[in-house]
Amino acid sequence: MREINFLQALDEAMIEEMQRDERVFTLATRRAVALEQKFGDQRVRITPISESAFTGIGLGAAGSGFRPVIHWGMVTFMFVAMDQIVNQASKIRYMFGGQADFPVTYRCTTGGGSQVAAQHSQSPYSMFMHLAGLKIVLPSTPADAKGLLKSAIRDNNPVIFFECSRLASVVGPVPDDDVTVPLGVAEIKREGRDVTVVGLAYYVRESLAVAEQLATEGISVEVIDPRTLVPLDVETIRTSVRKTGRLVVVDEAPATCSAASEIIALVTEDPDTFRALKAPPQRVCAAPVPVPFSPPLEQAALPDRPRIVEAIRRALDGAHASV
Amino acid sequence: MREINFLQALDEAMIEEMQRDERVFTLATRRAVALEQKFGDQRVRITPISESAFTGIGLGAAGSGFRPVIHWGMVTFMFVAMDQIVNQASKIRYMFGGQADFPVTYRCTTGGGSQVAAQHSQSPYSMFMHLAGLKIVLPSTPADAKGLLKSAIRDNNPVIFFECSRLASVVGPVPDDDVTVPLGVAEIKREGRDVTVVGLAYYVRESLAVAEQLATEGISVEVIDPRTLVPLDVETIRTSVRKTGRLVVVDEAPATCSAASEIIALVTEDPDTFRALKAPPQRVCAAPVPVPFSPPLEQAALPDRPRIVEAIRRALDGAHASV
Amino acid sequence: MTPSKPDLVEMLRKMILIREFDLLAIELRKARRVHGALHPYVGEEAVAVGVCSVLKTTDRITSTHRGHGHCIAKGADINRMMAELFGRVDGYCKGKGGSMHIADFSIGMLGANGIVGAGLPIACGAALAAQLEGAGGVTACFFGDGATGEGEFHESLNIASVWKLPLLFVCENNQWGADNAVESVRVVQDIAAHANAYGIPGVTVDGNDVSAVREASETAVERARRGEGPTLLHCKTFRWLFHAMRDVPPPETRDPKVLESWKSPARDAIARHEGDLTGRGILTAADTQAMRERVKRDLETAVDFAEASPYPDPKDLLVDMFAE
Amino acid sequence: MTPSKPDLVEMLRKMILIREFDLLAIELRKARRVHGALHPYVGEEAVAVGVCSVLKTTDRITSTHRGHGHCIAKGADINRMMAELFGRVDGYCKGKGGSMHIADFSIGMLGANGIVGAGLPIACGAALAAQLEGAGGVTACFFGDGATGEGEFHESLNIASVWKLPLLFVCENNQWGADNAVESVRVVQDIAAHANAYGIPGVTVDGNDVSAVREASETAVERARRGEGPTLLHCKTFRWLFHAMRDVPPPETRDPKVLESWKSPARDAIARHEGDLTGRGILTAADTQAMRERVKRDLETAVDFAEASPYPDPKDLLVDMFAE
Ligand SMILES: Cc1ncc(C[n+]2csc(CCOP(=O)(O)OP(=O)(O)O)c2C)c(N)n1
Ligand SMILES: Cc1ncc(C[n+]2csc(CCOP(=O)(O)OP(=O)(O)O)c2C)c(N)n1
Ligand SMILES: [Mg+2]
Ligand SMILES: [Mg+2]
Repeated sequence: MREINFLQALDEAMIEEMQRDERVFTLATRRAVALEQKFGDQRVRITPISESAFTGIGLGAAGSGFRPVIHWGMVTFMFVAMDQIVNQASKIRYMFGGQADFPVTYRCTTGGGSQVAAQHSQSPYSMFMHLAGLKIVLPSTPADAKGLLKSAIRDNNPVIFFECSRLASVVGPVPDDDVTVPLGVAEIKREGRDVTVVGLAYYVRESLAVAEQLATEGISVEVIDPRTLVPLDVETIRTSVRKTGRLVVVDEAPATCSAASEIIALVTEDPDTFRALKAPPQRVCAAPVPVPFSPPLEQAALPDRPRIVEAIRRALDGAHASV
Repeated sequence: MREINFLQALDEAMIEEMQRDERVFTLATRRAVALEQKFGDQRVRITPISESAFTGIGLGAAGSGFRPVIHWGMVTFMFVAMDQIVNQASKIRYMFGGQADFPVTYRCTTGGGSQVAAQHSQSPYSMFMHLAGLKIVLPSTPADAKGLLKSAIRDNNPVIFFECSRLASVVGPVPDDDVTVPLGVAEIKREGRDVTVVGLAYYVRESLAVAEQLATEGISVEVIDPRTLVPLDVETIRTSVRKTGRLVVVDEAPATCSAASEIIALVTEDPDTFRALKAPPQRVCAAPVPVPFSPPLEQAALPDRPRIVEAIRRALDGAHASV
Repeated sequence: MTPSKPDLVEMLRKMILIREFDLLAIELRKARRVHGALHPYVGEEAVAVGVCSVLKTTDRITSTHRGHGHCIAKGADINRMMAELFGRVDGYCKGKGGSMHIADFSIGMLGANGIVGAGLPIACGAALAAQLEGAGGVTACFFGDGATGEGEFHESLNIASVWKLPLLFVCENNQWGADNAVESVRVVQDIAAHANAYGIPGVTVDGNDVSAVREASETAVERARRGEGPTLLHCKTFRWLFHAMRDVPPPETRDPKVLESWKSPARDAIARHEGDLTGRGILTAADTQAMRERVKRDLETAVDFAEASPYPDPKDLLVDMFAE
Repeated sequence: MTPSKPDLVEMLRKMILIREFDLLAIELRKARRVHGALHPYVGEEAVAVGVCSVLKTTDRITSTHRGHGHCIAKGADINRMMAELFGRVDGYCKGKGGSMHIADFSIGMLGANGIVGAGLPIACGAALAAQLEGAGGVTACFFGDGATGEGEFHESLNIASVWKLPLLFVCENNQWGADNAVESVRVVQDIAAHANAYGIPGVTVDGNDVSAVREASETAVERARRGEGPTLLHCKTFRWLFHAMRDVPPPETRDPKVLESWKSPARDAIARHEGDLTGRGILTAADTQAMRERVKRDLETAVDFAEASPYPDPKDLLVDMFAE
């Protein structure tokens, strides 16, 4: 299969979906030159720097028969538009009794690792997961990025599509025909017996690298990528933990009230999975600080392979301890 | 001790702190007549309906030597000001290297139960807990409300002070001298042996009522009120769970990525507490929907005593099951 | 274009219906028969009716927390509105929304909104949809004087002007934002003055003169349908009653003289339009009497309809969350 | 009040220092010696310098993502600025902030800000503090033409006008917001036009004429100190270089003719002020030559200072989170 990078895969999805359905249009403060040349400046619009307005515009146009794709730029910038997501997008269908659908996709980049400091290095998915009413996508490969963006655009609900910055230039095989990846289906990226590692976005790759490394020691790591956080394919995760008895969740958001917290809660509150747990579940997350600018500090703030390895070893020791 | 209600306790705290320190002033869209008569319209200001502006104003004034108390009204309304909290308040001290302090208190009401539907019935504390850099208060009694608001105003950091609407008229004993309640210290509101119930705000009272009821069956319930969510007094909770072996968390926010998820993660990831767990931890939270308007639906959406009882019984059965 | 007699009569009927609907809702709320918070539109009827009288069913509007008048003016069914206030399954939102969230997408009423200012961006989106459809549709968004303090007011005016969206910004200046007089939250009282900085028309009209509102709206709508962009319409009116009530109406704290003058027949929008129609011989006193009785009967029917409708079944709690 | 000769000379030095600082920062970034994103202020120096030349150290400012010029104009120490770009412990933020978050509260520089528009409310808060202090302090907030699309622009203007805050709203109209020409995001190009709707003065000045900026700022600052409220100052200037760079500067896509004309000595703010001072005999060519060499030496010292400073110790990661 041909290989392209994460951004190219997303661009292909945009082009194909705009070709497929003329009700799809896109708004952003940043020019998408290729797309604009293909579809014109009516369907590929530059907006003033007015996130509240163009986030609400997505909702109003979606409620009026269109399928807008709104690009916020960095997730950072969407917080000036938060009301339109918290009080409108996540509630509008339910509080109106389901009388209308709102097929709008909100895209944005997330994550640290490139020395752009506190405001521009955020991964706040869990703040949106907490709001019942939004679908939330977080791909880790070019193929998933393309297939999931297509599904997001075709979905009849507000979807937030998170794009991890450190994955932008990552290359991988992507089918060139029209392949969608369904929302709500996790993927076991590597099978294993001893410990279940749930990684998110960039940390799926890092977890796979760690799994490879630990295999040489005879430690068998199963790596799961949820791919979408809402709906969350909890059964795949629980099944894996019932098999391995051990869980490590790796993400670059701070741990408190994070997707990692939720995954641990979902695993431990299920009686069968709880009984299968041989060790305390582990979170490998960002330090509880705004991401600092200086390289050594930023590195210390974010998860890395050594810390994933440590957590896995803790989970394995925990096994003995908990006998 | 004299008894006053939750709102009166908060008003007393405001008056005493404004008397104590003339750098304290307050902004709101809603008139606080008594306060305004006492301190004048310079220190008790009505603002236009511009939450982004007056939330940022609190920060700018705090960084310039004052101690603003900003009242958002309902937490609902603050989401139009979310950028000033996410990208400014929670990060400003750390990203500037600690060169200035920002002693600002943001007050708002939370919670459902009064048929004001999706937008006006929210309890999104966990969205703020996830942001490293804010202190978060959630009192359940008039005495705690007064003592914690005083501590919040005297604290040199941004504090979000959540006031559960259903507690507004609740009456309780409040010391009339200057008593503060420290941030970060949970209170065991009732001692018990068999199960630990962590309740938040209104559900501390409901959990206590359930504990009373189950005592007649010989079930001994320990009820803990964290009182502040950041800092969270996790040791008091873990110690209790190590004693009872069972945990139930009760809150009216939806479960996903909630304070309840976090408490479960903090309890289960601690090796000693994990080993002491006799049953899967339980969450009693709101249904994953925007709070509906119609009374029977709203009632079905929010936690209630029967559901707390069920969860406790599940935890107790779990004990046998997990032998 | 001067409105036809039937149009003029229908405008009067709708204004009366709006007023009676809200007065009845207040009584029902006091009696605890309906639930939640109520924001009566009494005194401001000419704004919603004047604007909507020049809109087609396919045109769209966004509303506010004070939305009953906008619903009725746009043609909503009072039976289903009433059923919503009662929290019943036959309500517009199946009882999930209540007074602050009534919507009827089938007639282009995109919803009341509990967030001040939040309807403006949504209206821009509906107007963008109309622009992309290219069928000459327009959108009107209603918002209060207090909402002019919100950033979304400015952002929406700017984007709408840049994209020449077919949009009417209708500011209902009822002199108060909750407890705050408009003079206390802005310096310049002519809200239309904002329009200049966006290069769009800004028009101030007597919001208690339904014909003046209609005329100004017609000009703005025609402009929008021609693709020439949005207009800011500033309608000066007055809120007769309290801002909001829960179990009991709050006490009136405003100057009684001012209230009186606004309620006087000389200023009351309904009295003025009624006087106009009877004066011009379009209606007799008997006609308007009959009209009022008809409205009362329709409202009784609405209450019966609502009470005959069951409460939602708690087991449907999770229904309507996500579309297929 | 006409500025003293030393003031005029200092204004030239600061403009040169700002330009050389940013040109050097770009070279250091290309060489990967400094980190993160850079937003050069080259071409816009007269705005920051003209405004800050009438501010006291105790007056306060808020800045933007393009903040180096504001820091230097307000009197920040280039050693500590440079150390921050290098991510070292002696930087203004101990390396935690970087280019987009430099602040020096000791001189009233309340911080650069990565969020377009976010500085305006914070500036209103600083101005409110000054008003409550009653010592005649003022605040200036800098923001770009693109920031006028944000709601906080409007909310801040409104509140500042209602409360008569001692505040200067300084719009740096450099014609571009990232890749977007200002004409593409607003209809009315005279940004000062917004002032009318708030009942405050709106002034447009040549942002490349440091004396004109200083004069307009002085009028606005005196007005603010007298308690008469805010002014909207619209400064027309131009961004000579790219919007932002990471590892490599992005290609220039704008019309080269336009760039040339803005960079010509006739329009370049530095060349104009320098010509003015030499023309008036206040400085000789030799003086300005010496001044430039001095600036270069100071910048070399700053780089040495930065490189001599250690990186933060990872074990201090959690330090500075909460105040006692
Ligand atoms: C963002 C936001 N802030 C505050 C509120 C609380 N609130 C509800 S209505 C209202 C007053 C609105 O005044 P105006 O816009 O003039 O509308 P009116 O009530 O006069 O019709 C306020 C402050 C809200 N609903 N939303
Ligand atoms: C709220 C927000 N939206 C978008 C961005 C991304 N962004 C950074 S700078 C910029 C352009 C700002 O233009 P202008 O205000 O004119 O300032 P200039 O860069 O020209 O100095 C944009 C869109 C941001 N930082 N914050
Ligand atoms: Mg009003
Ligand atoms: Mg610009």
